[in-house]
Amino acid sequence: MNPKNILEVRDLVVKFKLSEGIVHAVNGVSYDVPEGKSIGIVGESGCGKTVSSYALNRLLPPYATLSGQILFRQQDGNIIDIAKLKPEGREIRAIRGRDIAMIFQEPMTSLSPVHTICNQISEALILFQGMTKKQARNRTIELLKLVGIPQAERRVDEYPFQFSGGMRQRAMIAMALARNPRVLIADEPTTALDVTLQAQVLSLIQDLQNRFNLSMILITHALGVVAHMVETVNIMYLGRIVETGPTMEIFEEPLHPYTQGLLQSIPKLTGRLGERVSSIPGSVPSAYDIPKGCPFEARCKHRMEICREEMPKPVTVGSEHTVYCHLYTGREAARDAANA
Amino acid sequence: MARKKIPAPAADTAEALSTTEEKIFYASQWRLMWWKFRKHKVAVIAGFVIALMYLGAIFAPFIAPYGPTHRDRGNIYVPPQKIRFWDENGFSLRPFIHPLKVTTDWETFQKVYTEDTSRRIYIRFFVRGKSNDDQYKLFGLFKSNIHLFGVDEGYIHLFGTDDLGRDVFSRVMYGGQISMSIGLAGVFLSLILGLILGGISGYYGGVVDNIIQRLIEVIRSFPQIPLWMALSAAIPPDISPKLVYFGITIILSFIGWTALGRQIRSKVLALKNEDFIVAARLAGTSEPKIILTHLIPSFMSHVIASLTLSIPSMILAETSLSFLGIGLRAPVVSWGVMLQQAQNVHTISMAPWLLIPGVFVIIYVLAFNFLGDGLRDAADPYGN
Amino acid sequence: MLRYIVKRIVQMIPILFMISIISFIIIQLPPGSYLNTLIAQMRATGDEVDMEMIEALRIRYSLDKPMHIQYFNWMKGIITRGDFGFSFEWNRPVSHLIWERLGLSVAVSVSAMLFSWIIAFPIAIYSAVRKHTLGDYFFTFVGFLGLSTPNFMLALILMFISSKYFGFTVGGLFSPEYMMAPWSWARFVDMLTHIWIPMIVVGTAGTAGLIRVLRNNLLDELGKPYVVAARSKGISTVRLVFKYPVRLALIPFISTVGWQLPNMVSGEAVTATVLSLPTAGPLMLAALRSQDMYLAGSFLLLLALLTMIGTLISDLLLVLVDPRIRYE
Amino acid sequence: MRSYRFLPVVLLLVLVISATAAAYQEAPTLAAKVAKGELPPVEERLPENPLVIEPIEEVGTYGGLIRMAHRGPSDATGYYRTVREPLVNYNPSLTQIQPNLAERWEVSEDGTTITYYLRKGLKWSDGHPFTTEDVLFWWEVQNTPEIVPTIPGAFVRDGVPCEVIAIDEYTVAFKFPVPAAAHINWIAAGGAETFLPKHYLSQFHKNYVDEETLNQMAKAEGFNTWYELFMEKAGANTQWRAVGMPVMDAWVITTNFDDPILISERNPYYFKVDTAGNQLPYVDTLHRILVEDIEVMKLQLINGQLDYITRHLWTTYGDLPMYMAYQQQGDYRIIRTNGGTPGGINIMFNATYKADPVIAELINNIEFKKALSYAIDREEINNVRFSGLGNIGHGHFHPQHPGYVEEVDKAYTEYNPELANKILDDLGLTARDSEGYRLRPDGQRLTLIIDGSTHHLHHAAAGELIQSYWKDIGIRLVVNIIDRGLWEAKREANEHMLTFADLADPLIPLEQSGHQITYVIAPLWEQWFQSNGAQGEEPPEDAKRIMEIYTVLAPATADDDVRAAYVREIAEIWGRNLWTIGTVGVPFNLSFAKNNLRNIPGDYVGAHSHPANPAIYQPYQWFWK
Repeated sequence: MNPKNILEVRDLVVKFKLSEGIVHAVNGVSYDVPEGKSIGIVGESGCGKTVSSYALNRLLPPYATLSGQILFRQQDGNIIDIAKLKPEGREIRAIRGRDIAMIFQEPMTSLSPVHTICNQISEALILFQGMTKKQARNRTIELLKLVGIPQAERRVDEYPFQFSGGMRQRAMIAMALARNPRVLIADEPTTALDVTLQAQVLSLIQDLQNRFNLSMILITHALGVVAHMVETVNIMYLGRIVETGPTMEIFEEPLHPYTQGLLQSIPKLTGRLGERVSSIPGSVPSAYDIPKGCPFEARCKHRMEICREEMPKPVTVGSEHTVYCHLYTGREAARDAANA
Repeated sequence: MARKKIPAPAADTAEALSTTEEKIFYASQWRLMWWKFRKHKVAVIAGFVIALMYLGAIFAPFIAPYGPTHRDRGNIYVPPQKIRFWDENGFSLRPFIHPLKVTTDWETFQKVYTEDTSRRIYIRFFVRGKSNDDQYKLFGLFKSNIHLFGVDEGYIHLFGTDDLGRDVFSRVMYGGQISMSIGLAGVFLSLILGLILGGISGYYGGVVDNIIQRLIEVIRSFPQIPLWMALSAAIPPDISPKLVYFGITIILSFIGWTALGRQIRSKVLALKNEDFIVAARLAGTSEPKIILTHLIPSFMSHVIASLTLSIPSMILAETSLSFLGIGLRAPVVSWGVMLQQAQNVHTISMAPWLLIPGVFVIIYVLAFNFLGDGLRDAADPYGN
Repeated sequence: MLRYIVKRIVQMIPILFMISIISFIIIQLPPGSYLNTLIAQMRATGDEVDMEMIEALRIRYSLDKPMHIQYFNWMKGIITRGDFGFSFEWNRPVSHLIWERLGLSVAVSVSAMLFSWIIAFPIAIYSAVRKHTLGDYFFTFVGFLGLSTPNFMLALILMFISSKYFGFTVGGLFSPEYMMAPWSWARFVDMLTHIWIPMIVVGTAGTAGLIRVLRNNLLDELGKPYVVAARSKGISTVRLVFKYPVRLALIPFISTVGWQLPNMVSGEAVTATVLSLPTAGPLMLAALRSQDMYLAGSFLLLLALLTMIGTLISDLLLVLVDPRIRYE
Repeated sequence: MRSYRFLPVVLLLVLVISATAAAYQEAPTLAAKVAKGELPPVEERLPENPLVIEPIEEVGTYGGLIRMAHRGPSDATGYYRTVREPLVNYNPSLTQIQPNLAERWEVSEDGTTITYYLRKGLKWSDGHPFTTEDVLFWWEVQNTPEIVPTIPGAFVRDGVPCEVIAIDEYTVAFKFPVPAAAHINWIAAGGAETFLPKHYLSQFHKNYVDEETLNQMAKAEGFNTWYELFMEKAGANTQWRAVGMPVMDAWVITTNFDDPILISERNPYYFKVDTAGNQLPYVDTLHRILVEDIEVMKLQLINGQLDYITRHLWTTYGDLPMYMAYQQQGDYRIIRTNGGTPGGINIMFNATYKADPVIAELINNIEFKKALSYAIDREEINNVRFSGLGNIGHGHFHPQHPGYVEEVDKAYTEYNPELANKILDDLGLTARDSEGYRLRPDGQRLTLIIDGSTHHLHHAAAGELIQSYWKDIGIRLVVNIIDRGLWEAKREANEHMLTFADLADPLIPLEQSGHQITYVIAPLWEQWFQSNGAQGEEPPEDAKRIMEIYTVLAPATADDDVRAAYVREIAEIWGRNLWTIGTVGVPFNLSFAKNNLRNIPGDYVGAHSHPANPAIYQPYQWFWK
């Protein structure tokens, strides 16, 4: 394991066994999370990005099977393979919340509607940090202040439904941070929020990440969101990573046709009036039967014979930038072709 | 998270769906239901059991060796007879029974039936009935006296005989016809009442809604049994058993619709402001048409599931009514009536096989509950 | 909160009136009157039926007056004097007859309810958490079995078995030596040894429904994001299930508890008749049958009232359990 | 029972040794009270001339408890029929009228006046003397319309009530306007008169206390009027037994009829002794346990929880195999006692049916009814419903009755469907429909409707059998089983076509009022009789004659031979008209007693169909052995 990484995912495969068939949600995904840095996972709904992140905390339902490695460097330096732990065992529960915390995409439903904010945030503190009720409550108020909730002393005893959407997401963040985790997984933290709130919440997360030196995995379907927040981006499509690289490089030189499509679908302020925002034709095919060739083949503008038959091998362009596409197979000067 | 396992179309980036995909998408409401349902093995088995029972009821006169009123004169309280393939004389492919020897023990006033193991009476298939009592009209059309099985000599009583010497097996078969259709008929009527009143209540709201809701409240806060008693007293006493039967179903549905009515009301309330309904309304579609073509189909699967679950309570209610002496009455043959006649210490202690109709009630109710459970799970294909 | 309760109670009054009218009509709906029952009874026991006496009784019981006047007098008595009328068959003021029996009815119903809860809760939680396992199917099956067996049949069979194989005394809620005794600890304990048959019979009928409602609510809740969120905090499954989903799953359940009461009482009536329990059910059935109208009417009225109180209580509980309602 | 069994014997021995001088002995519980001075000695409690009871098996021992079952206040008759103490009484075999409260009696030459001579020194259960004052008070209550709406029919002749005259403290005469010698038979068999303690009840009666004061007393106890209070205190609706009211019975009730157990304790002033001079009763206490459901009673019986039971189970003949099978477990013996259902399953035709003229004509046609009778397989009914115990016949009267006529009873009762078919063909009912049912002259299917009640379980079963018998002769029978009250209402309204009879029907003993007979077979005749011809429909001569015998001729005579002749005449008239078709009846009741409960007469089957059972078997001399 690379000493600068806190988390390394190798060949992660997640399948769901359903009576209708086996759903191949994640098909051999590998990525690194460097200590104190943030990475992004970007893809459309259903591409497996959320599943792969749930796998890190073993939060998948019982009918999911998991293989590959999830190597995690613990506080004491020991490396543990999360993929090998019992799904509801003591070890993984100890990691959850303390080491790896999560922020969920729907603040409306991710908080219990019948318990107060105080109750929900302080629960883990009382249970695992050995705090008294009073201490936990003070800490909760502190956390709420930290995430920018006004009048925290009063609002701490309110119920989630008394909070606005943005405030709820802030409360979720406070809950995730309660035990000073080392890794923070933010699963589409802003999808459910108004556009105006999105920026606030994102900058809060970034601010906190910097302040506490968190390692972060930001999961989103919007490439624009990650632009300023993460150092590395992994583009996922149909359970696979199709392109990975430093954020700036990806934005400047997207290689994979899918990445290109994603980038073009971001509305630009600089664009001409009347210019249509382009979209990728077609939709994500069924995850029941995985094509043996390139997963994007069906929707790709540049599809070739070989795309259907063979899975493309990784092509590394530059030190960190890798793409999985037959367009670049064996070609050094791939970028010219892609930009054509 | 449940949503992840079946990828839905990515509406945010892909707007254009090909026509075939579209078909799959729309067909899938029922197809997904079927898939989900199939997964529920117990429900599938239950479905089979129910189908089998209804098949049995439809062909009851054929399956039953004797008519429901046919008496094996004098042979009262014969215990169930065992069908054998084997006795001391060896194996026989054709099943047989041993004839019964009857003696009356005048010490105890009890008839004692002993098997004469030295003789065999073979079971024959597709035999002619013993008497005119066994004649029937299949589907009310085809007159026949052919029965699935029977014996040439004497009688065969798979479930024994009752206090008058009637074959319990045959009566259970015939009784099923009435008992199992009362559930269906009652539920159907409840459905109509529930749809109309619940629909109106939810769709129009306001005063109408208030009145209907109060009505439901009054009906529901009233203990059921007196309601049954009063309503069944309202059935004129001299009418034919068929009409009494009809009356009973009306009574059961009169009380049974309230739960459904509430459910439909809340569904309609939730749906009536959905885009597609508003759109239809803006397009000038008439209100009854909106209700019929848009509203009802959109929650039909839920309604069917909850209906399935209410059929059992209908049949249980029928047995309770019969027990109280206010439901169907002898000489009508239904499971409830048969159980009512078996409701005494004498039966339990001396002739427990007369409780067999109760076993059928249990199986029927059990099967419907499992089926309903499966259907309800299936009605919500995106559910867990 | 207080205003809410007051408002609810005020709303109950017109419904109660409606129910009282319906009760009265219902009792009078069958042709004939109590006197026919009396005649039939006297004839069956070989007593003489003197038609003049019957006529005189008709006048004494005001059965010769039109129905609305009978109703009016009855209501007047209840409202002004708390007098529920007179039972023809028992020849006593109704209020002398009903209270102890209603109390025992409530005791049987409540214990049946508790019984079904005690059975249903663990099963429902187990079934929801261990969905589609053998255990789930087994317990669901057992639950449904209770639902599927007609109450009267189960009651008779249990009674027979308990007497034949265990030698328990049959009939009633007390052993003979405690039947007439004043309430005491020993009598209470004696009642407990008798109440179990009706408790099981009435309770099992409701258990399956309870299991199903609870299990489904629980399944709905278990799939919700807040459960995953809670798991992500490292909380153990047992604690998690009890703290979050069970609490939420209870909400729709509590809202139906009020409705369960009349069904329990109905179920109890049939069972109690079979078991010959000194509860309200058999008395009410007999009164309805013999058209002993003030007795029957009072029972119907009181049971309806009980139901409404049950609904009120369940609504209040709901407010306690679900803060969303409290703050509306 | 074990705990009670030996103690009394020991105590008795002690008593016998200590008081050998005394002529009479008493129960140890009472002796203890005497010793404490709470009770006067037994000699003072007994009348001058106590009634000496011949033991049925042997002189018994004191103590114990008899557990019976009942169904609450509506079943008060059952208690009355266990403890009643009339002026005179039948012996257990119903062959002889014996003294009871009255030492002797006289019937005047013309049969209009019956004079009873009461035992001197009789005392109420509180020790107050019982005299003709109390008889007069009872009569006064009978004549208080607020309490007793009409004077019981047995004391009325030709619409005129009898006079009750106290000749002296111990002599009372009943003076009727017409000869009424048979009144004494009525009293002995089970008549419903219970004398009332004037010294206790007069404080609640308006003739003795100001009505205002009484009404206030009533209000204080939750009643509206003084007479409601009186009725409560006198137990007017529970056969004149109420807590606190002194009685002449062997036991005194200490709890109410609607309590879980009706408990009665021994009456220390009871006026009977056994041949050894022991004051009766032997048994200390009676329990009547409130049981709502007959099936529970059966279960309690076979479970050994009841010591004696007859009422409610007495005609459950079909359950006999069960009773036999559980005799060991329940430790009881089965006794046949008087009564039963000689009428059994009996079909009554409404002679004044009006709704359908065609049917009305048919069911008044003797030949038609004969055909219906021939079509019934009575042997099968006997086997399946009565465990083969029954008697085949029309069951007009008890087979042991001196007036029983076998030819009439058995006429047209053999099973002969061919003959039945032939009769119907001869009547012209030859046309049949596709299902083989005969058609009426107007072309409709010939359908008869028979009513029965849910209360009488045998109605439905018998209905099904008869339905199938009549189907064989092409007649459709609809069996309409309805609630008992409704059933009665239909009969009252003359709406029934055919109906099943109650248990004791169709014909009741001469001792009872004849009005009930026509009431069921022809409500319009009954109206005619009741209104003296003003309403209803004039009955045929035969019906008038029956009514005359019941209401005028039979009550006038106590001569057994004459009465037997009347019975014969009634049976013949009845048989001639076939107003009812009988099938099978059982001429005795089933009674059950614990094996060690002794002195119960065994298997007494007499002629009288409805004596007070078990009072006639003298429960006061039953004892635990």
